[in-house]
Amino acid sequence: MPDLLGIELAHPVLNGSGTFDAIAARRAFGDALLEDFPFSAFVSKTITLAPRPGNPPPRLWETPAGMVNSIGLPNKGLERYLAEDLPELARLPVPLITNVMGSTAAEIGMLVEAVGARDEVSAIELNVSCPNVETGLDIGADPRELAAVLAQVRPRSAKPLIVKLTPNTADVAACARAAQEAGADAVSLINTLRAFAPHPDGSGRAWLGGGTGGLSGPAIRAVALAQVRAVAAAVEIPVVGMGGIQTGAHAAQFLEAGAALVAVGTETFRDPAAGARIARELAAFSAKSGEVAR
Amino acid sequence: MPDLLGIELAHPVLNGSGTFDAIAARRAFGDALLEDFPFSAFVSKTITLAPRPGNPPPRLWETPAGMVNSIGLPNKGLERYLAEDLPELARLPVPLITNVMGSTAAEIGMLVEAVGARDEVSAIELNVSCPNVETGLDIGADPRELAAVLAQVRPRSAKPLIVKLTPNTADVAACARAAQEAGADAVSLINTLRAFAPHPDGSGRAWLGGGTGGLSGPAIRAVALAQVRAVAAAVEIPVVGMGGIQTGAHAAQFLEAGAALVAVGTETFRDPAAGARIARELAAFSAKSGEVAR
Amino acid sequence: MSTAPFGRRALRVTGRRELGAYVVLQAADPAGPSPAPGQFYMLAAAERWGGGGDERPFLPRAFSVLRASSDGMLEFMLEDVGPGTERLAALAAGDGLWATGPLGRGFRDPQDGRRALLCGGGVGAAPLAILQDDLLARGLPAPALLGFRDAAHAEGAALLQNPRVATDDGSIGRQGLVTDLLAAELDADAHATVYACGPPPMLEAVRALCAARDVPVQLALESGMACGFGACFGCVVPLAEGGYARICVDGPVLDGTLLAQVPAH
Amino acid sequence: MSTAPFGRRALRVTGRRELGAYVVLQAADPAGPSPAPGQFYMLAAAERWGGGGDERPFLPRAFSVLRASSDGMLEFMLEDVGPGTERLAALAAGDGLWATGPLGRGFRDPQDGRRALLCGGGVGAAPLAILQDDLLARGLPAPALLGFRDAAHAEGAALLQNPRVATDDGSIGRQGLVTDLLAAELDADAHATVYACGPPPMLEAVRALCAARDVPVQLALESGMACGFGACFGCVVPLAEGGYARICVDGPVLDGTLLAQVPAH
Ligand SMILES: Cc1cc2nc3c(=O)[nH]c(=O)nc-3n(C[C@H](O)[C@H](O)[C@H](O)COP(=O)(O)OP(=O)(O)OC[C@H]3O[C@@H](n4cnc5c(N)ncnc54)[C@H](O)[C@@H]3O)c2cc1C
Ligand SMILES: Cc1cc2nc3c(=O)[nH]c(=O)nc-3n(C[C@H](O)[C@H](O)[C@H](O)COP(=O)(O)OP(=O)(O)OC[C@H]3O[C@@H](n4cnc5c(N)ncnc54)[C@H](O)[C@@H]3O)c2cc1C
Ligand SMILES: Cc1cc2nc3c(=O)[nH]c(=O)nc-3n(C[C@H](O)[C@H](O)[C@H](O)COP(=O)(O)O)c2cc1C
Ligand SMILES: Cc1cc2nc3c(=O)[nH]c(=O)nc-3n(C[C@H](O)[C@H](O)[C@H](O)COP(=O)(O)O)c2cc1C
Ligand code: FES
Ligand code: FES
Repeated sequence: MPDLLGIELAHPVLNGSGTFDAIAARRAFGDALLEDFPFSAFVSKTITLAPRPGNPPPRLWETPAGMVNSIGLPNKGLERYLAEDLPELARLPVPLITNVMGSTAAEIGMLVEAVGARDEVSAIELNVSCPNVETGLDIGADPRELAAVLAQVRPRSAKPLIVKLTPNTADVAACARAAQEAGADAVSLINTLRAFAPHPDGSGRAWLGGGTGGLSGPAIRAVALAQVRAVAAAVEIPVVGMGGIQTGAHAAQFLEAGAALVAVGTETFRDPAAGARIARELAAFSAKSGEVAR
Repeated sequence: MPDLLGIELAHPVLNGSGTFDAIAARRAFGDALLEDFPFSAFVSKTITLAPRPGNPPPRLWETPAGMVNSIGLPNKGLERYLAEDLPELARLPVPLITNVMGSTAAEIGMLVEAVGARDEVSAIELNVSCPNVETGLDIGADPRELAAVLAQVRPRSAKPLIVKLTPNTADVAACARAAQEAGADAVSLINTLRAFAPHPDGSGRAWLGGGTGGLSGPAIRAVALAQVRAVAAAVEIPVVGMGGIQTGAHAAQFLEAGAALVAVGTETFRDPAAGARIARELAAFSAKSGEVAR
Repeated sequence: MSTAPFGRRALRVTGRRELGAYVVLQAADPAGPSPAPGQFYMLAAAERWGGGGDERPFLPRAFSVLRASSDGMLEFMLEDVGPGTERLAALAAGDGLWATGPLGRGFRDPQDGRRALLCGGGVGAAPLAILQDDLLARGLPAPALLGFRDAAHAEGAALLQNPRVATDDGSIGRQGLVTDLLAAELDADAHATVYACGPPPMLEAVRALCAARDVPVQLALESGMACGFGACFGCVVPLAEGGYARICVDGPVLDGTLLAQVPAH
Repeated sequence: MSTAPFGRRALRVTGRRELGAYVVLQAADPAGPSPAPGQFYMLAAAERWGGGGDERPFLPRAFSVLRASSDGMLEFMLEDVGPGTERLAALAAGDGLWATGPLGRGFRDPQDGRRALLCGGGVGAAPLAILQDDLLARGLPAPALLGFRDAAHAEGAALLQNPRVATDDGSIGRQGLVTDLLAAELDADAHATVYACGPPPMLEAVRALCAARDVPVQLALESGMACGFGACFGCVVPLAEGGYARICVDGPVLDGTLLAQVPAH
């Protein structure tokens, strides 16, 4: 029975933040969703302090074996998330992980404290792929900056804190080490790779309303495996691995690379029950290869 | 008529270094190769001071819409390259660009000086995706380190110097700016993304004899377009754009993104004459969209 | 509205026929509930979904249900506009088809005694066919106005019962836009609810035209989709009141009053 | 050896037949030169090369020419071991096929009056068929020893003229390894040049066995390839003298003496 920081999980497959809306899925699929909920824990979309409408459309671009998205983190904002969504999400048959993001340590601190205070929440995932207002680079791209932010944020909640690293950096292992030293209980990766979608009219202007976007799906799996291996070799805390996972065999590759758990994002768009299928395939695969999924 | 730093070119399509061996191709295809040579200039594989056998096989891994390679820069070494290959390459109907790499500024300086001294060579491309012996990161991943190396290297030849940036960094635009300030005449990107190929036996060990490798092909095109745009917006010197180009339409996307020229790598493995096809498609495409390839 | 079974199902293609510029694909869906008019399915070929133009398709594609029979036969109307529709239009009887659905909120009945007026452009005729079936089956009149590019596309009109047709080139029916037909109809009698589906410019014209006459209109919208069930937040349209709606879960059928304008894509 | 026209050509598949566990694909290559025994082609389906297992194939695949007729018909023998061979084995007459070739250096004639002795394992029979055709056509004897897994695979033996066959399970021919047959042959008369193609362990056994007897052996090697014409440096085998050889340009046929050992992949 795998677990995450003491939280018992039915299997090692989570959803990637922002790739599954359990409330909307309930509307589309009814109670069948709850009967065979595909993930062993539910990770919320990134929640910010203030509500965000998200980016103007188009928000999607299909690429070879992948996609570029520029969704822009639409969400109700902390207050309405806590008031409206948490009670609904609490009815899910699995533990809840809330993903948060802020552009300053103060903002993030408030989010972590408010979310951590709620019993419905088992763990907090911090998305550090947020552009620093001065440099424009992701907060999580620089180990020192990341450590500084975490130093202020970590004390604001006793709940397990998972830092979702940014892959858009020269040395993701150094960032993971910095997160561990600053008190992160786990790290998750990879988030999407910075990417651009050209307009099909050939004009060269951006297709996506948000300008640039992030690449996900099988196209990035080999990059994700390299980063997960580098990180798992650099830290003692558990690693949640993701990036292009489509099958149990792929999930096994991430576990072999040193991940304790895996998450599935884009494949869920192609196969809504992918999480459950991958967990089944992984169990069969692990049994066959005589090795137990950690 | 496009040109690179004053070198007139028949069209804007070059080969990516290490993805076309003109001497071997001549053996495979005979003189037909010279009659319709697919690239407007020939970029050599990376040459190092000492000969390198390259990595043990397997060296290739096919991925969704791409491939991971761990070739390990096999080459004859500077001396034999100058003595044996240059005279043969000089018979090609196009200008010659020699790509070099070294692990110290001293080493690179010797390479640049020796290669630059040869009349057969029109320009030098410097591959800075070479791990720094201490940090293990690419020399080109840190703007300051890159500038320091170039400061010592640049004066060693009057020939045009193209710096081939590494994409495995947080801020490729900053690296490009550093290269420009240190006297680079042009920059080229993207090189392969650091990636891992798992063994098909499911054991999790590395499939590639060299351990990790680099991802190329259509899978990385959206990432390449984002980096080329960021770099072209940050520097005045010409940019050679590459990464997953398969068609004239793709090439146009890179030119629109601000590249002066493009290079084709992986697609040449699927279609040996891809360079010529892409140049034709680009001309037709540019004519149609009423815009001239820069 | 019916909710979809959770997850994608492997269907078998049972038939394929060409209808001028369109392909009608038939598939057996014994396990699925019967869809409501205006609902859609996310479809993908079970084999070799990929390796087409630009190494695509990768994601499934959304298709309105054209018709559904009580014995679980589904029909879809396809127009080949890119790698996904090209691959699906190439499927033959016996081929496997991944399907998730029925999804989304379809058409609502006309209110306060208004008559239904169906208005479609091109492949937008698809959801109007099942809507017309449904209305007629309940003894309600369901006149249809359809616009097409040319004669080849106008063959799609055969999917509905005695529609009035307009073509851009006048090769069939009246020359002009389907919105001309609609305007005439509404000028004669505005006590109607308009059900519209078609290309964005046509839908926007219909919306504006109905708004000007205070005629309720239900717009079956399209947009690029990755998932079809609210997971990706990619399929949004801007709302008049501000903010965005996901057309896969809040639509694809939206009341015209919700939009300031039908977006170009 | 013939050199290939520069670039890939669009061929048409003219025939497909199943031969036990194998598929023999025939394609018309009017523009291409006739290949020499042991040369190979890089092949890819013209449509939907991709979207198979793990979203592959992407790169072309290497195949020895099985037979070539004077009128430009090429034959290839395929064993379905993954997404690329699966896709190619599914092609039918009329389908498009991208081909680059003939590539590489094939078999060399036997020297100083030695007789040719052909030794193949599984799909490794393919290059030996065209080699046997060529030797027999020149009045040279070309006895063949072939090893297969089982009866279904042993049907591949029909591609050569009166071969002696061994199967792992003894279902056809003699039970055991083809190398047992080879050892017996060489013990009877070692004045031969061995031409071998097959899975790495079998090739290594053949190499060792010939080395021990000072019998010249030409090994048709395999390895993962991206390009097939020396561009990627991916297809190397380690040489006895140190360093590596690209089997696409220096091979695929190498003298056994060049290798300390045939690599596992
Ligand atoms: C609810 C709904 C119902 C629909 N019903 C039907 C129906 O009944 N019949 C029918 O034929 N169609 C229907 N459609 C439209 C159908 O889904 C699209 O035509 C289909 O997805 C196109 O896929 P494609 O690969 O063939 O073309 P694409 O290549 O996806 O091109 C389609 C459009 O997408 C854009 N585009 C181009 N390249 C890309 C890219 N790389 N990534 C993202 N976008 C790109 C362009 O604007 C292009 O015009 C419906 C759509 C929705 C949302
Ligand atoms: C010169 C030459 C001649 C040949 N002649 C023939 C012939 O006549 N007939 C014939 O049937 N075959 C022949 N082959 C072998 C044939 O090329 C391979 O079987 C084929 O490339 C397999 O492709 P696939 O996609 O079907 O299988 P793959 O999935 O490519 O698997 C084949 C092998 O590649 C490895 N592999 C698995 N996954 C990957 C991956 N993602 N990337 C890289 N490697 C991977 C594994 O070791 C696996 O066993 C020849 C090969 C060479 C080099
Ligand atoms: C449409 C979409 C929306 C996403 N939204 C978020 C988000 O809100 N927060 C976050 O941390 N990651 C987000 N991600 C990243 C995914 O959680 C995941 O890290 C990434 O997609 C790689 O996994 P995949 O290849 O399986 O999709 C999003 C990804 C996609 C495709
Ligand atoms: C097999 C292979 C070998 C390569 N060797 C080199 C090299 O020696 N030097 C170099 O600077 N780049 C090398 N590259 C990188 C390419 O030049 C190019 O930057 C990269 O592959 C992206 O382009 P593509 O997607 O069109 O292949 C190599 C790439 C491949 C696939
Ligand atoms: S298509 Fe994914 S949210 Fe609507
Ligand atoms: S296959 Fe590319 S060098 Fe041999």
